[in-house]
Amino acid sequence: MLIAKKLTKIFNNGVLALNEVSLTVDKGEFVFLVGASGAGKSTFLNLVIRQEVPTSGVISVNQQNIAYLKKKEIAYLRRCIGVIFQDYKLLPQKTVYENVSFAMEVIGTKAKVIKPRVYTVLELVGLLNKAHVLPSELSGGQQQRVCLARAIVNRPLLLLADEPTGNLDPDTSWEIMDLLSEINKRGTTIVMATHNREIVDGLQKRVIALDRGRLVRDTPKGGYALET
Amino acid sequence: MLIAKKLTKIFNNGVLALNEVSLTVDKGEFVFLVGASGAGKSTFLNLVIRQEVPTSGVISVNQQNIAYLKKKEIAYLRRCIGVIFQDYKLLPQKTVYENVSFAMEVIGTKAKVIKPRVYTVLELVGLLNKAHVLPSELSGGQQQRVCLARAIVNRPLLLLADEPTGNLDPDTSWEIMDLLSEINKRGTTIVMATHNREIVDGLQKRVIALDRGRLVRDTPKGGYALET
Amino acid sequence: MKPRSFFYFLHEALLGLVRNRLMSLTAMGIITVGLFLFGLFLLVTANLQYFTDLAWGEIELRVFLKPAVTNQAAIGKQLSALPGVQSVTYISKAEGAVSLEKMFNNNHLFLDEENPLPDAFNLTLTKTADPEELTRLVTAIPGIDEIVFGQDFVKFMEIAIRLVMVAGLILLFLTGLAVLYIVVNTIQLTVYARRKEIEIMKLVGATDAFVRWPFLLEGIILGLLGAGLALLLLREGYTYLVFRLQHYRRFLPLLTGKEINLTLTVSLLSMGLFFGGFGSHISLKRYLKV
Amino acid sequence: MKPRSFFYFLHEALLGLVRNRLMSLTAMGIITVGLFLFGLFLLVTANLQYFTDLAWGEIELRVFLKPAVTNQAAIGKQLSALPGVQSVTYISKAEGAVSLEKMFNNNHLFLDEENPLPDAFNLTLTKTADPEELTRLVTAIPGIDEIVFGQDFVKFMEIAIRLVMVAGLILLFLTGLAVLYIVVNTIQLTVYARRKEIEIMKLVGATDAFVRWPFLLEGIILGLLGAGLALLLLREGYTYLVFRLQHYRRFLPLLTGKEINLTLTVSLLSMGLFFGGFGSHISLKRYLKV
Ligand SMILES: Nc1ncnc2c1ncn2[C@@H]1O[C@H](COP(=O)(O)OP(=O)(O)OP(=O)(O)O)[C@@H](O)[C@H]1O
Ligand SMILES: Nc1ncnc2c1ncn2[C@@H]1O[C@H](COP(=O)(O)OP(=O)(O)OP(=O)(O)O)[C@@H](O)[C@H]1O
Ligand SMILES: [Mg+2]
Ligand SMILES: [Mg+2]
Repeated sequence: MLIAKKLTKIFNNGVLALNEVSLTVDKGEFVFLVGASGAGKSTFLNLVIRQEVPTSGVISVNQQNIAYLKKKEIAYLRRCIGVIFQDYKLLPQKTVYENVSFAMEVIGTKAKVIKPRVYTVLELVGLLNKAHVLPSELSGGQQQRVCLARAIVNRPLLLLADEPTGNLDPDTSWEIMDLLSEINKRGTTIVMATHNREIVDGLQKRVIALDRGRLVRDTPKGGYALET
Repeated sequence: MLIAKKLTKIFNNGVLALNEVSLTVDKGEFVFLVGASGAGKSTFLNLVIRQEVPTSGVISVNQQNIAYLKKKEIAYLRRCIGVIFQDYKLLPQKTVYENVSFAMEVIGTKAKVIKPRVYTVLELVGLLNKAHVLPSELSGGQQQRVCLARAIVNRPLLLLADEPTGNLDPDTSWEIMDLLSEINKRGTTIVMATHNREIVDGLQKRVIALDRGRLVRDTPKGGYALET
Repeated sequence: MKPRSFFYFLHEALLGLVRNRLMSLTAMGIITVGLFLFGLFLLVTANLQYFTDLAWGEIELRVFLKPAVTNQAAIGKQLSALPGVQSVTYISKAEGAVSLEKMFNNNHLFLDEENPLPDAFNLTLTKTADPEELTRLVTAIPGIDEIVFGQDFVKFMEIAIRLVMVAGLILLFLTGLAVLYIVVNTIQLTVYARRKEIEIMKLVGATDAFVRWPFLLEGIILGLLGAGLALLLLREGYTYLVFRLQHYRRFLPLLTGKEINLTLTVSLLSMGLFFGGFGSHISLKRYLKV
Repeated sequence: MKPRSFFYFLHEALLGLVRNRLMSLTAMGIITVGLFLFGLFLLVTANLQYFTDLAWGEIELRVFLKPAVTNQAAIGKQLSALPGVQSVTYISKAEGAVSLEKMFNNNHLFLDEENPLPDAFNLTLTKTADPEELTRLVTAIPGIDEIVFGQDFVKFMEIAIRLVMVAGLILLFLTGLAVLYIVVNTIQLTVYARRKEIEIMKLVGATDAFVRWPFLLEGIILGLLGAGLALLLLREGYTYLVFRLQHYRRFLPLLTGKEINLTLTVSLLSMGLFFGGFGSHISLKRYLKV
């Protein structure tokens, strides 16, 4: 599903954000990506959706090397990946409903399919009563859940979640994790960057740890920190 | 230091975000504000800095009722409060250094005082090497720490922290908490909205819990959830 | 683009305009004012053209014949055939005397048998006439004694008219360019203010076309609305002006009627449409590179 | 504002311009073009004024005396004293005949003793002259037979000149208003795009003045830079034009020299300064209400 080989990213300002990271994520896996602040987690996810281009190394999604994509192909790549952005990236002038439906309009979904699906997803994340307000009228955690709703509404093959519980209380976080597990069980591959020790330790899934851009650990069933 | 009496906030769209909340925070206290996503924590903090005006009830900071302030007085109020915003609110066109020094320029600090102090604070939050990059070139956790640096650089009387560890890994989070405790010991009153159960449970400070806008718990030394 | 898509894009465009109404109104205002200015100068230029057309008809060359000449009719034909000559009028010596006497307040100047004036022709010119060349050709005709300007200011008028026409067109062209620049860049500013949105749309998997169309339509709508408003102001204003100045019609012939209205409408609306669309197009190019 | 503060604000303003250079350049371009247009019309209007001033000197009234009159000198004095009369030239019947003969190609028209022309005066007018009133006054002088326009186009000229002057000034005024609108609103768009920044600054405890000054200076700098650039283009372009057209100087007297340069410089720079500052001022008002 997702293969990185010696993936390196050096930003224009000289920062080495990823340093020869190699990893393989199979279809249907659920992977936690952990590491200190600034370790390179978001950068890795940004490379997967081609928001950034790698400095060197290979990254391929679904057997396709995404280093050489035409503009149109980039759009198609992004359509089969759902992303919960660390900073949400909601369209400020669109309501919650419109933000979610936009992702479906983009792929040309029929109008009559859109409405029920959007409401279903908003219900899943507990925001049915906020459907018609603007993001600026939401609390931090609510915005985060809108972003989640948008990410899953198209039932993507791959779901990238960047700190999806950062602004959620423990109870809501667990609800969201149950939702993600459910989605994972239905076949969606999930890569989730997180700092939430409770969740990582609780679920005992595969954990990949980054440290200053280097892959330092890849445990099939592990906790947030190395067992001590 | 901070007194709220029957504080109620109803937003223009009819949302009841705070419902007759009464509480008193004394000088030098360290208070955790907890509650589910959308409970009204950020709204409470926004009322304290008069980013929002209360619908009814009284809120006073430092013996001053802030319902009736002139524009200039609002600025002065904000100068003695440091805020870590949930969405950081960094100036996108200013470097990390400039974002922090801006808070000092605002209160008219002498030029030669500014430089060393800004660097000291950036060192405290571990971002000395990022001083001259723009916020857009930072990771989520780094941006959060810049916001923290800006909030404490003027040594405010009152520090409001809205989810200051939401994008930080546990180790960095604890470092930040140590920093906040240190600042608190030097006399700064701190009100911190958080979802971080580990931290709240670990520190055993005063905990105020909100639930759908209502104050439902105020424990002098407690954990994140009610002891069960 | 499927039919449903067009309405979707139009809907998005209208939503965009309404949700960013402050910016939209500001941009529309700028476009209105820019196109108003252009339309104003279009009206002025068109009227100057009209005015100089009329003035051109007043320019006359007077050609005097040698006293001995008898084949006046043949010479008249020759003159008519020259390039740049619009009409030829024969003025006999008697008629010449009458008009001269009129000029001097009807004092009886000459006894009939003593009339010293030569026979003459009055020539009016076409707009494309080249007076120097014409003088050469006319004097080459046998029987022509001398050619003079029928009125003192013919030379002056000729240059003034040419000048006004050329200068008017150049000014109009420059104004058009300036308005193009202003409209395009105003639209650019509105797109610039929303570049983050464009970035987000692309990150969610929107193709360039999907992002572009609503913005393009927004630009076009802004341009057309601005143009429409400018048009309205100009037409009402101009009609009012013509009405107010109707007493001076003799000295100040103003263009009225359908033709000028049509020119104005077509040029402003097409400028609004084209500039607005072009403005969004080129600024989108920059921000679509995400 | 303390001295250090001014430099701080200036520094912030310059930083703001540089960090938002795309937007700043776009805005500056719009301002340049707007002011260029204004300057262009200022030049055209100034030259029209100059041109009509010259043309005015060409207007002559010819006043014929009754045949019996002998006190020519006294009448001349009376005429000179009339309001709106610039100069008076006596033209005896002999001189009249000579000039008439010249007009008709030096054919000898009259025998001296038979000259039927009356004595006359040529009057040139000042700019403030009112021809109707003047006609009334002149004909009231005893000994005056009739007053005619010395040249056919005097009436035409008089109206044309008035018209050109008034229309030119109105157009210039409208252009000025339009440019004001465009500049102010362009600045508004730049402030609009940065309203979030203003909000953040205020949340960190900045007073209105503290937020306002850098933006105000930015607006002023943008306005001045735009004006400066427009000025440069206009002055170079105009100098070049005058140079290219120098052969037509006889027919096309163009203003040159310090005075017009000064007018242009002062008006453009002050407009850039004022409009730029005003633009930021009013848009800041809106966003400072946080
Ligand atoms: N656009 C950019 N330009 C330059 N440097 C960048 C950019 N984005 C990130 N960086 C740097 O790259 C490094 C890795 O950043 P990244 O966002 O991947 O960290 P992260 O693991 O997501 O951290 P966090 O947990 O704080 O979100 C950081 O040092 C950051 O400062
Ligand atoms: N500007 C606003 N306009 C309208 N409603 C708002 C606005 N801001 C917040 N709300 C609503 O008020 C309620 C409380 O929001 P608040 O931001 O205070 O929650 P919170 O406790 O900070 O939540 P979180 O932990 O998710 O940040 C929410 O239901 C939210 O949707
Ligand atoms: Mg990150
Ligand atoms: Mg909040």
